[in-house]
Amino acid sequence: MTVRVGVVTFPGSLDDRDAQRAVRLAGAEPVALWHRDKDIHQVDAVVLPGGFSYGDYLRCGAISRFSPVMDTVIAQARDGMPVLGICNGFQVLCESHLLPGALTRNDSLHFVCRDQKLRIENAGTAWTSDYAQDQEITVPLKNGEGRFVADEHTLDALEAEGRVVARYLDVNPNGSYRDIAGISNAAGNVVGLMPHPEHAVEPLTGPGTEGLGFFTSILRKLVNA
Amino acid sequence: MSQKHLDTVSHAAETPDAEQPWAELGLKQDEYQRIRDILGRRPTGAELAMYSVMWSEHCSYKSSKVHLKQFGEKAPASDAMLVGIGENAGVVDVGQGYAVTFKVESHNHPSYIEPYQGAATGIGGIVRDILAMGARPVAVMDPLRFGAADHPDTKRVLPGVVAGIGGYGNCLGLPNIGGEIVFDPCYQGNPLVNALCVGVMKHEDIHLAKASGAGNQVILYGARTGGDGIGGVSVLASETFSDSGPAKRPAVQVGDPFQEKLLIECTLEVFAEKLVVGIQDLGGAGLSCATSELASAGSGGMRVELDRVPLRDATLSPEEILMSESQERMCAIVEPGKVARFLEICEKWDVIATVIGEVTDGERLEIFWHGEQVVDVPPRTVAHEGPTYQRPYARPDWQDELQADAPTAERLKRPVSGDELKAALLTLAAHPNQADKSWVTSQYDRYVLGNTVLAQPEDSGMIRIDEETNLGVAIATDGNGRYAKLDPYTGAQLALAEAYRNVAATGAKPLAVTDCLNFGSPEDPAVMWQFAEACRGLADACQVLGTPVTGGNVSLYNQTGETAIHPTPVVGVLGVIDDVNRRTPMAFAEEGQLIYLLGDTEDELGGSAWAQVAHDHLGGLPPKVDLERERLLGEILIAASRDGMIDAAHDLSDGGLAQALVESCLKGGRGARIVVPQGTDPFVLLFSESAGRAIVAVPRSEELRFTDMCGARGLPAARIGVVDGDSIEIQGHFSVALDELRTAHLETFPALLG
Amino acid sequence: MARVVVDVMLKPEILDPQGQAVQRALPRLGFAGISDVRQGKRFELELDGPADEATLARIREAAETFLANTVIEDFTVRVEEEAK
Amino acid sequence: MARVVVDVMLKPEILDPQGQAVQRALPRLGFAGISDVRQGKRFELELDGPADEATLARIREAAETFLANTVIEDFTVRVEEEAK
Ligand SMILES: Nc1ncnc2c1ncn2[C@@H]1O[C@H](COP(=O)(O)OP(=O)(O)O)[C@@H](O)[C@H]1O
Ligand SMILES: [Mg+2]
Repeated sequence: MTVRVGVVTFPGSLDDRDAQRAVRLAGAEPVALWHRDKDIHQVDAVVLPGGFSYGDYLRCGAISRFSPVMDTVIAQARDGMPVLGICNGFQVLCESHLLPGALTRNDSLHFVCRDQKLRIENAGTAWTSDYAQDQEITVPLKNGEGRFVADEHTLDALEAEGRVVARYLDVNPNGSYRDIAGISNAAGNVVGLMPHPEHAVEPLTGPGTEGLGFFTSILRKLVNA
Repeated sequence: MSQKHLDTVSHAAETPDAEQPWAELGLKQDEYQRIRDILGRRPTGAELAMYSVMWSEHCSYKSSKVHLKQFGEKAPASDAMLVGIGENAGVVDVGQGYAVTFKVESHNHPSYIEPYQGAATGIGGIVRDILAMGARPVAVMDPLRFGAADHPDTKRVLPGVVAGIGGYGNCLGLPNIGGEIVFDPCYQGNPLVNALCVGVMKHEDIHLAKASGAGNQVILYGARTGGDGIGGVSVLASETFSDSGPAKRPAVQVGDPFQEKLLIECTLEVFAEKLVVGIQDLGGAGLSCATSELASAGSGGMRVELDRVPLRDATLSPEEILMSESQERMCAIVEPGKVARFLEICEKWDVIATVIGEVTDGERLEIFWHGEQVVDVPPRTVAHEGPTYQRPYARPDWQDELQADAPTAERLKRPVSGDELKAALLTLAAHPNQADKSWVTSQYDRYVLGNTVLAQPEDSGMIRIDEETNLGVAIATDGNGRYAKLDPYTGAQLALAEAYRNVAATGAKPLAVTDCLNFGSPEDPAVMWQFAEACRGLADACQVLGTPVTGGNVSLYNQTGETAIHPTPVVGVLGVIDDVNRRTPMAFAEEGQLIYLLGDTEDELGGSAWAQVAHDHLGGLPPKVDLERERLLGEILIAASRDGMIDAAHDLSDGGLAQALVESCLKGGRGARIVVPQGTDPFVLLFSESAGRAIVAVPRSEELRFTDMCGARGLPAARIGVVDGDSIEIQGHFSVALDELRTAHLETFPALLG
Repeated sequence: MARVVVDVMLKPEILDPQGQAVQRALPRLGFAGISDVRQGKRFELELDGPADEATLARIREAAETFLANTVIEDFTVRVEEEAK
Repeated sequence: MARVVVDVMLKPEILDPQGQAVQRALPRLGFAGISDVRQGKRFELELDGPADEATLARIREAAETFLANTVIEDFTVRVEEEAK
């Protein structure tokens, strides 16, 4: 069976082609999805890619969240379809309330692009099962508004329920509360991640290939399902 | 203003003596007279607006044209050149059916007034130029010059410029793969913000800016037109700042990178469906430029209904609409049968598109405002036949004195002891010009698009353009205003030589050149001489290296009062590499590899970084240029990369061998043990800036093959050491730990800028 | 043809790095005596019609669902004086 | 312990891409009747002392030189009602 993974293009999406490439390198079939279409063509999973959808105007992800495609994505995510939001995609997921918290301006007030070390703290989600628990990986990070914030109660709950999927190691690049780089919903099918695993899938163009695991994880999950 | 009496063509004919603000618009008396002669009457207000912006220095190249001609006349024959100077950007054949277009432009004056928006719109403008050729933009670079690093105004200008370049480029999704950051007090009131963009297309996708085919429709698409930047780029970049700032202060333009991203995607889709006959971006001089250039380059005339232009501000007059430099707009010529599809694609991308006119079989550019004619001109006289000046130039009287002031050992005290040499190396590595630039470059996305093979800090940026075959291109930009001040002819050649060497060092074969010529006021004969010399030097050198100039940009009037910046030709070289897997990085990564110094080192410290850092000295002659040697060095570096003989290479330039070792060692996290060859002065070895040199790391298994090749080709290659340990050790003189070096090198920018 | 202003500020418990950066810079620029700075957003909405209660209710809803992210932000809606 | 508010808005002739993006989105979300949206910044300054004329003059200067970029932005300074 070929696994079909949809990658949504919003106006201003930038890493959509890169996410498609990562899906392809992982062995799945990337399917381009368009923000104006409610139809997501029976894909098995969806990636919301990085970029500056709607220029990041108002707030990152705030305008995209209301696009027709998101109506379908939100509904199916609630029914268990795996969804990965990377960077801008993570912001869309928070604005959609599929994930708690919000992503705000980096504490440095600068955009930051760097190779970032992470620890995978939950290898049980749909998107991380190919990693070992607590595996350390390096993938690029690039954002201007990547500081994850939530109230104390939410943060405690995320930690208690094992929903912190990845944490920054060595350097907290944006001031995220509790060094949080990525989280999941309670069911583990929806994951939001600030760093960019799709830019660490080829040794030639990234810091390594340690990001590929996100895309192979979903493949394995869907094939085994 | 629109309520005012409309100055129509017939009204102009009836009122020959009406007063007109030609001087305020920057025209000279004789230029105004010439417009009257061309038209056989006084121009209308709208015509005057068009001529004044199009005949400005920025748009007409009236002072520089006579010198730029050489780039065409002396151009080396090159099979690679598909489109040359005169179009929005040159196009180069890189094989496998691919073509690459690239160009560097300046946005100096706007970036001084409003650093963020000035720099941001600089990126926006050059990206549209590349797009207008039919190419998908794939990367940007940003050669920058600022005043003294510790000057308070630098703390205003630099962070704003960097945030603007990042803000716009990141939001467009274009990786930033290189650039330059140089500080010198001469740029205090005139920072240089040059921006380069490179784009990729298939040969058959090349588009040109011309309007032909009577009946074809003129479509304006992109942002609405507003009152911002009226005459901004053109007028602003065509005058000198007085001490109190610019005399005219036109509204600043604000960029909308999101709109530009939509414009890119929409334009590429329109190209893919072959819906476009001709296309032009709107940059300096806005609609005046786009309509007159399209009509001038095409076969017929053009008729435009100006009142159809979508406005952001309903009160704009026809003159203002013609002069507005609102960003993120393009103008396309489309056959009538394809208009509907064109508009559909624009709608898909939420891009406003409006038919504003059509190509006629006449010979005039005619513009109407609510049915009344406000412009009736021969388009060539606006776009391509503006005034040209043979400005007087003369070698300045201080040039001899400057060149006589050579940095000899008698004149400038040189470090001798091991401790002195070590201190000199550390000071140099920590000086803002040589220090680590990641405070700046970490604000730029270098990963987006997933094809970045090399990015800063490397000798050149490298982009993969075909995922199947691994075909790639490399680009480097270089320029050294200090060298050019000492000798503009040689300085321009050194800029080319350095960029050429940087491209070759990464394993790519240099093919073509773009240049941005940043100078002071052309009305000063000394500056004009610098300009003439630099053009002559660059054109001559391109001939020898076989790399034609494909396009570029001139920025004049970079001066405050009587004081001009150092003449600063910035040269970009584009190279091709068949397999990006074969690229050569600059990091020393493998313990035990042998370090070879290629080329000859002489006592050449005129204009050097050492003279600047240690003695704040600028005098003497710049290093000599030997272009045949550059070419040979390049061939060796490319062959060694292709055949796997070297694992690292780094060109030697400012700061000489010392700085090159610092960079290669820190990048790879490995030390080096260096033996100063018998009879060599360690100071000269470390700090001379002789051109035509590089260091390479050779695996021991390849040593014989590599030295045989150098020997057979006659390139001096000296084994000077080995990659080893965690310090740089100059045996018998000093040793400096990488940690100490790293601290010195990395902490400068954070300390200056927070 | 009224103008309605929506002010959006980060909730007090959310760190405001922009406001802090301003606050830190002010004394360096010679402006003392400012104990706290918060930076937020101001939206000016020009209405086609009057700012009646029904319209304001709809604008409050737009602010709640769209102009502000109430996970981290508070907002206020007010009609701006014409005189201004 | 007064609070002073500085509102900073882009000058009318300057393009406001953020405001435009909001304006375009509002009808899609079902909020009609809004003819123009401009987005600016709001700074809330908490003073150590009272908002007397001398203090306000200094704040106006800070706004002029620092909080606003007067090349492209206008600003207003006002003391916020305690009641609010
Ligand atoms: N220094 C230069 N070297 C080579 N070509 C140049 C130089 N300056 C300008 N040109 C060429 O002159 C032409 C007109 O330049 P310009 O008006 O800046 O183009 P555009 O309006 O597309 O930016 C272009 O083809 C440009 O490449
Ligand atoms: Mg152009």
